[in-house]
Amino acid sequence: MSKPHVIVIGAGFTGVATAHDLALRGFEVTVVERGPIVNGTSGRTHGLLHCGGRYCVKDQESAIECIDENWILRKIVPQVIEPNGGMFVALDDNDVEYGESWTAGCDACNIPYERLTPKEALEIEPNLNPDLLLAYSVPDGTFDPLRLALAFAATAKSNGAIFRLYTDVTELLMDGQGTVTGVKIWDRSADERGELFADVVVSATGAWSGQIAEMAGAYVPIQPTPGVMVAYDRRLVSNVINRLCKPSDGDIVVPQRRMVVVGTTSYDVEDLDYVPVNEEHVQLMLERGSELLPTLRNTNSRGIFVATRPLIGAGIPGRSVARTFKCFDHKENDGIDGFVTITGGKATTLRMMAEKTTDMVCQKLGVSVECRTAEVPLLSYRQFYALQN
Amino acid sequence: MNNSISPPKSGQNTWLWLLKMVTGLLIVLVLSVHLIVNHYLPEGGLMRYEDVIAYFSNPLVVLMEIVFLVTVVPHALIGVRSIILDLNPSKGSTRLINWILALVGATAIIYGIWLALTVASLA
Amino acid sequence: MSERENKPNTSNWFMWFDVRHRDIGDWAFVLHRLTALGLVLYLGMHLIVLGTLTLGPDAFNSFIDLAHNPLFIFGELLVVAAALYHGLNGLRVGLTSFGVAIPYQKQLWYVVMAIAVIGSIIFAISMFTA
Amino acid sequence: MSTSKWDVTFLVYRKKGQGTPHYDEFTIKVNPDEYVLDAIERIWAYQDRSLVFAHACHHSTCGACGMRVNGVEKLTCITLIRDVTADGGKVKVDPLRNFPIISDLTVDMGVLYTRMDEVGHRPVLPLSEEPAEPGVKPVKIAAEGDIIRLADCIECGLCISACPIANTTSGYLGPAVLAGALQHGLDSDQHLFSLVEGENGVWRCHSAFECTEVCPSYVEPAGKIMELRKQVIWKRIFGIAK
Repeated sequence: MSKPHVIVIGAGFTGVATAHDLALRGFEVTVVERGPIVNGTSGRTHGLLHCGGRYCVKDQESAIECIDENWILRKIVPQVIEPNGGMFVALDDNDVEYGESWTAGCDACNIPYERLTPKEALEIEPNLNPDLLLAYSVPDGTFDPLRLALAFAATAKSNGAIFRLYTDVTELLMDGQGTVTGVKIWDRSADERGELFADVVVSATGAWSGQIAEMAGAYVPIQPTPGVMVAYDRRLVSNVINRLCKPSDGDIVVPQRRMVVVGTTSYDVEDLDYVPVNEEHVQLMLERGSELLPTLRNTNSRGIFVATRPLIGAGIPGRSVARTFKCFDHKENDGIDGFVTITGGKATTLRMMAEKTTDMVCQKLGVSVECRTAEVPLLSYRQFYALQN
Repeated sequence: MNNSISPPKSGQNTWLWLLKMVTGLLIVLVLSVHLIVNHYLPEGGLMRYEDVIAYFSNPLVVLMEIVFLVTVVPHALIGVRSIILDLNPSKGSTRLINWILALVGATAIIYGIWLALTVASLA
Repeated sequence: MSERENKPNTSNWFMWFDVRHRDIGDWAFVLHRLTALGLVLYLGMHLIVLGTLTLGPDAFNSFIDLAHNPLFIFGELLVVAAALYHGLNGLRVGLTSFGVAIPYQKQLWYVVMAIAVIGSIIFAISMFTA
Repeated sequence: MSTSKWDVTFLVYRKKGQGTPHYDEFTIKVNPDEYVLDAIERIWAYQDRSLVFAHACHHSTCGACGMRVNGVEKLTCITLIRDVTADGGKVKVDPLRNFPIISDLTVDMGVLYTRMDEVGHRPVLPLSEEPAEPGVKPVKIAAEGDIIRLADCIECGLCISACPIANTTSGYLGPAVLAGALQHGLDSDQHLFSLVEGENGVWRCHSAFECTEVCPSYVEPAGKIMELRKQVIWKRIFGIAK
């Protein structure tokens, strides 16, 4: 009996992690991606490996996902992670007050934290605003966005997954009875067109999942929400610095190599394929960032970029939407079989999103195999290029 | 792990490079002397046959010329080898090139020494 | 390592000498290589010409007469300039190869060029006025 | 900061499959404070959907978007348009040299990645080994030891593209890889020593310093190659690298 074939559209975080999980569970997998690995939102993340602290007050489901996955990723892919930790820093009375519900949230979500006096915090991070009132240390981290995805993709490849990069999906193939049977593709690197057939097509296209679903006449309630991030050219901190407050603009500073990245904002957008930088937000990053790190004003910006998060739930303003992910079997809502969409979520939860998606694919195809991605260490990300398809 | 890159024998590349550096330095010193002695001490620059023969009657001059010869020839040929290596020769042709260059070098040095001694004996 | 069918888009050897868009270190390298090739050529000719010494006075002196031609002297000047540059830049390469003055390799090259140019001018004057 | 827009013409290298390479011209309105990569992405979004180019992080941490901008190797995500042209000017964009071209502006960097693995370059390492601010002692968290950080080298391939030796010699390990080999030092591993000293190792470098010139990520490969040379010589003469 030949193995069931699954096409994954998109080689962002969710796509490569899903490809890895599917390949590990014995499926034949083809990933179709119109750009390189992490072409869209995934590549342009600030690289914060969340401990969940950011969500533990308002969105505990996401927070628990984050802390669980944080530990798993540290274990299976240490090659791309700066595991130094993070801090939540209170600068004013409002922050201190928020700290009470925050610690309660951390307790509820099983996020370990430790209270630091201003002196202790400044010893660890001398560039912090010296007027801070208190800080909590948490197990945040930083990851390299491209290499995180490459490690998943490399491992998927070693288990037989095929990656078709620079290949657009131009149409979904339907059998006329409401079942998706494959995709029409346009390989732009060779300028060739063709068709691929599959038992299930998984759309892992994040902010673009609404557009792909539309090709099948299906619907995904997706709210693409861009945010601006600015990379500054000095590594002012060793740990991730979060403002101890309700998630808002410019309240995260993520160290990475010799930089710090300050993020992020949130606005609306019409065309997903090119999102212009909102200039006011760039200024805002500097203002908000330098509240946490006053020396930020003495650094130069090195890169300014925009990423479009896929938030689930249409018509609700960005920040208040839950940051969790959702897997849609379009048979249930739209009567379209052979087609699954995974969207929402965060980079930190990529593995879990893949697990749930693969579970759904298994269930659709009547296959029963255990997920092992939480235990299997990933190959060197460099193997993605070394391995031939 | 990788068979396409073979381990070096006994540090051949390192010693060749060091030799190029040492001979290079020696050449800078000897060539300065060579140039000055050969062309600027005698009046009128270039020497005629008789001048050269007389000049070579000094054993120190013969020694200096021979030292110059045995430094400049290896330096030049190691340099030529590294340029040829940059042209991506196959393993086999690299070996052939090594032999040819060694042969050319030996010939040049033997010929040069013979020449210096012959000229010295003409005096 | 698997050999890739797709060939790297490397250039031909003459692209070594294409210094467009490149920086000082590359110019230094290109000049070093050009002068090296010139000097090797000269070294061979030099040895052969000196061989005429063994053929007696006439053979050698007729060559020396030829060598008083200004074009020939110009050729000799090129050799001197090449040797000056190659020697001085060789010292620069040697120094930086042993970890000395790597951050100042560009400044060192200016010094090399200055000495080489001034030296060549001095040689030119003395050769053409001799 | 927001200035008036510029009209800039991008001459973009194109190649599809076995087709003949050529240049396409795209004239677009840009903000001079945008990056070259932004312009390329917009050319793809609004003018030619067949354009193939690689990119990911847009802030110089991933190394995917290396190209030759007006002949010089750049990370296009941090190269301001203002710095490479003027209003009404042209910008020529080529793929990196010395790698196989996949299509248009994308090259196959597999060889570089494989070689980086071969010399055992660690993508994350203790801060004390690669201090973020040279000369500044890293802060240590008591009892937790060193801070771990992502290495400087982002494997962007710019140095390989700029290197005149790699230009003709595909076997040459190349600046990034040799610099990567220095992470361990030569005393650790005989295989590594063989690679570094071998036909395609440190002695192939001819000190053009182009690698250091184009390196966008503080690696300064040329200096590291020289350090390796010293270690090789030491090891050959005294039997120990340092």
